[in-house]
Amino acid sequence: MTVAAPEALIEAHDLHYTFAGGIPALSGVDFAVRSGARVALLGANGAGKTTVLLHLNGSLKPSRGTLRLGGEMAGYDRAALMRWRTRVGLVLQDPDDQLFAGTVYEDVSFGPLNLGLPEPDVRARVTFALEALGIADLAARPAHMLSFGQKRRAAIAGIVAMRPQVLLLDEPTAGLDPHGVGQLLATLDALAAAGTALVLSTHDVDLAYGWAETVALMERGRIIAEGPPETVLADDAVLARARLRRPLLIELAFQARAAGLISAQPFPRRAADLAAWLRSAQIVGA
Amino acid sequence: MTVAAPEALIEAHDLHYTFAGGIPALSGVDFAVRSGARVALLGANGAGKTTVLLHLNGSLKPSRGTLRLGGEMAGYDRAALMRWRTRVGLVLQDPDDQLFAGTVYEDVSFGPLNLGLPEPDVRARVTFALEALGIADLAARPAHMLSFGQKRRAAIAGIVAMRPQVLLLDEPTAGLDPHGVGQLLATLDALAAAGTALVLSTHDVDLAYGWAETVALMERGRIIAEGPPETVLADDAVLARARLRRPLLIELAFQARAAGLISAQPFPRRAADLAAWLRSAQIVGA
Amino acid sequence: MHIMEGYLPVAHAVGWTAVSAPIVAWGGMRLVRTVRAHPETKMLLAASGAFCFVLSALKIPSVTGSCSHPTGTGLGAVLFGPSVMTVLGSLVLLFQALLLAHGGLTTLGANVFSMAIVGPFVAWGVFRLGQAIGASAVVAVFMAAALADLSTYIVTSAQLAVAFPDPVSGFAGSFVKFATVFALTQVPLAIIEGLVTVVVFTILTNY
Amino acid sequence: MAAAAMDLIDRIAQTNRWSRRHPAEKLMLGGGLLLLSLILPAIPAAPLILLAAAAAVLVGARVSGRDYLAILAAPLAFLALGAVVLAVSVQPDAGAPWLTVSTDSIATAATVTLRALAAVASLLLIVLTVPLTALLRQAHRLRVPAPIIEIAVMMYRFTMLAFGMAVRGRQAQANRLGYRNLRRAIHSSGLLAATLLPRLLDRGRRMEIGLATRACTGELRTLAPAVTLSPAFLSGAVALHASIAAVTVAWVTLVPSAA
Repeated sequence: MTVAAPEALIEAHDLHYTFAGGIPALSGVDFAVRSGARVALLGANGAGKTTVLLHLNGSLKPSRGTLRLGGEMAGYDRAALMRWRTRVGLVLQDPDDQLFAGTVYEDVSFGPLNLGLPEPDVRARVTFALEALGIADLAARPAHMLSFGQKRRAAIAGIVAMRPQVLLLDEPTAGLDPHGVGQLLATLDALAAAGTALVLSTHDVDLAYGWAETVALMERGRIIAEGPPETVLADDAVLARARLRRPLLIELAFQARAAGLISAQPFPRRAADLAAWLRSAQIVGA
Repeated sequence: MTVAAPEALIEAHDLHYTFAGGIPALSGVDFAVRSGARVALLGANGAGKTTVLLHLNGSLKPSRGTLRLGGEMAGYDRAALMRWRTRVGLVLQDPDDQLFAGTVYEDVSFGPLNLGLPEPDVRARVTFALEALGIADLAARPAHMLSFGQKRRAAIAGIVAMRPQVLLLDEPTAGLDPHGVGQLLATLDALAAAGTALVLSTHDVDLAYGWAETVALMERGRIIAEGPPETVLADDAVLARARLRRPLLIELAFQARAAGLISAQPFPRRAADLAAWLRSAQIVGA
Repeated sequence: MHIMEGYLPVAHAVGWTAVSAPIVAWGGMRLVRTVRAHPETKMLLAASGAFCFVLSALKIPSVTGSCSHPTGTGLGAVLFGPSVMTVLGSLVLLFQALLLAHGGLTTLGANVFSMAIVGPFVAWGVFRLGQAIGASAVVAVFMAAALADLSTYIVTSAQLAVAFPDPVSGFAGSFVKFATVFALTQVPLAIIEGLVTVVVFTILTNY
Repeated sequence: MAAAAMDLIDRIAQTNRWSRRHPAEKLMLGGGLLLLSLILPAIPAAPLILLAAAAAVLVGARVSGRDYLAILAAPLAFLALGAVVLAVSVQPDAGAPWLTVSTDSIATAATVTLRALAAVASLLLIVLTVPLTALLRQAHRLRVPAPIIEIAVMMYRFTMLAFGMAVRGRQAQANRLGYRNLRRAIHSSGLLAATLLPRLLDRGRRMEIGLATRACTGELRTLAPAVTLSPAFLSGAVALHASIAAVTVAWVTLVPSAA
């Protein structure tokens, strides 16, 4: 009995890209986003995360390699890019690079208007996006009167209003305090529950470990490991190559083992589960 | 036998400050920086950390309250501010705000030149600062060709070249990957060893816990708790008020206790010490 | 320093608007044509306009302590050309009126004439002339920026003198009065704007 | 620096009690008063207009009196200086020019100053109650081409970013004593400005990507929240204009010296 694997929403194969000045940015990236995905693209600064995201929504064109959308070869003409961006939304790292209009409401309306929707639909989508991000009360504010966290949400709302199947977020937790990160992750969970595939880039190993279903580890324009976080982020060799460290919870598990407490697999994913995990740990020595 | 406590380098008393439009930024901040200090000013976004730092080097003038430098009342005339800024250096959060056109070398020479030093002294200071920050090889690079982490170091070098007694750093680890954070902290340790008092602002509780000797917890323009990190950051009530969470290592210690492992005080400050701590922990139950 | 809201009699306000409008419209049409052909220039123009606004609002070390400020049009004209500057300069003046309550809406025409038309064209003319006679770029830029600044204030004084001739000595006497108060105090500032512009220009062309 | 004044005005415009009203209402009210201040005789119209405009801002829009006076300070300084210039005449005879004062010149100075004061109050009514972007949205009614309006909207956004960069950059330079004397200050100002332009152009290029990811078609069309025009507010404004005009006409007819 063979069941065909569900077609990937985006499938990148052997992407190469070189910056102006000849500096290589990507050298052979293979990456797929499937429906329901929760992927963390993890890597140090300069590893190529942003460049991958810009390829996944057609903002950059690879110098070599191919991109498929729902199985079809991606096109770069105006109409193809338009369809592409309706399906794949990208939230840039700095919200100030994305917010341009006089008020949050106007800004969020920009994408839906570009889709050519009639006014009532545009308004409905703006209302939906503002509520999804919890910023309905900020609709009339100009961008420069928002706090950093609010700007971030407004920028995401601008993309969510386009109802993409895939939402790409470049370092969405950068600059947010723990409370802000918590709020953002809750919002992302809600979007994931509503069926949006999520890819976020980050250099925060603890975040990737706690949030992602799949981690893709990047280094020097390549994806050097991909898989469940508890496997990828426990592999010291690849972590060292990527100039990253173990997540603290994995560190704890290793240290616990070193201390003579043999860990019960799997490692806990959240700090709150530690107690249970420690309790179930088999005690050796002591 | 009474020994006078050493005069604080900076002593702020009852600082009040209001932004344009009547929004209160500080409402009664008491804060002192002593020689050899390693203080983390910890708080969520918008708590008032940056505003405090701007007061500590005279960039903002409090609407109420006083500042003393080495026991003397701070003045705000041109000459007094000059002396103040030679003693207290401030590194702003965004390195792009403080790197000006030209090469790294030229930029770092900006401060010493403004001090009116003779050329050989300027060159000696630039060389010293570039080496202290480990960026001597980038001297001839224009600022816009640096990576984010390199920019951060160049910006700090620009202040270090002024040889301040106190170095204030606004969110110096923001945007740095784990490797970059490690490098930066090593640099700060070297500066502290050479006698520079350090104050850094952050919303990263794990960083503050691992690095600081004293933590000052800010919330809504006030310092709501101050003391050794293992005390302040284990106090759930003040953490909740400040909208922050426990450091992961403290969380672990609490969870270990909840799991039936009674923790040996004090909590470990670094992940690497976890094994030893777990080993010394008294096992109850099991 | 611009002519304040309500300072000019109706006829003058209308008159200066009538003089400025066609020139700005000409610059605007050229700009719209460029933007239609290359939509991406919109963003660069907006960024440049913001740059000019900030330049004009930067408090440069003030000698007189007056409400004078640099115009920034000299640098703008040399970098972006005078026809673009008529539009960007007009937008800067509109923003100054609406974000700083500096200048005014009914006096916009008069202020546009002095700051967004005369200033940029003087700067551009002086710069081209300097290049033609073989002056160094530094000298040409300095003269362009300083004279653009100064000419703006001389024109402003003339506009006020036309509106309020001296009861005794007429336009000439009034011009002397206004020029003394507004333009003369601007001389050191014009020189400073020239010097700052030279620094900016040198750096921008080197890196 | 002007940044503080701009910040204050912008903040008030965005947050005053009338900020959610339809821009056309406030434009009608303020613009009408501005027009009246120019065409009606300064006595008695100017004081009435000044009073009406100040009341609208302070009582209607609930702007704080302290902020209002702080914003009014700069125009007042200009007015005072201008009044002196207008009141004094230059007497070009007897070799060196002499300064004299006449009743005529004092009357001109008084009229011009009063009228300008009324006009500035009317301008402030618009400036302090209508956010700049809401005003720009109305510009298409004046047949301003869409690309120019879009550039202006973007320019507003960039201006706010640029002021932040300039303020922080200047602070960073001051931290390193960049303004200790005039020579260093000229150098530092030049450096600051030279750094600003490439940063802004860079920002523009990144914004270009940001807009492209939202399927930008070249135009920057947006939709504002729907606000309704209040007929009551509009008719109130017109009634106010009419009564100021009526009082002025009555005054001019009844008080012989006014003519």
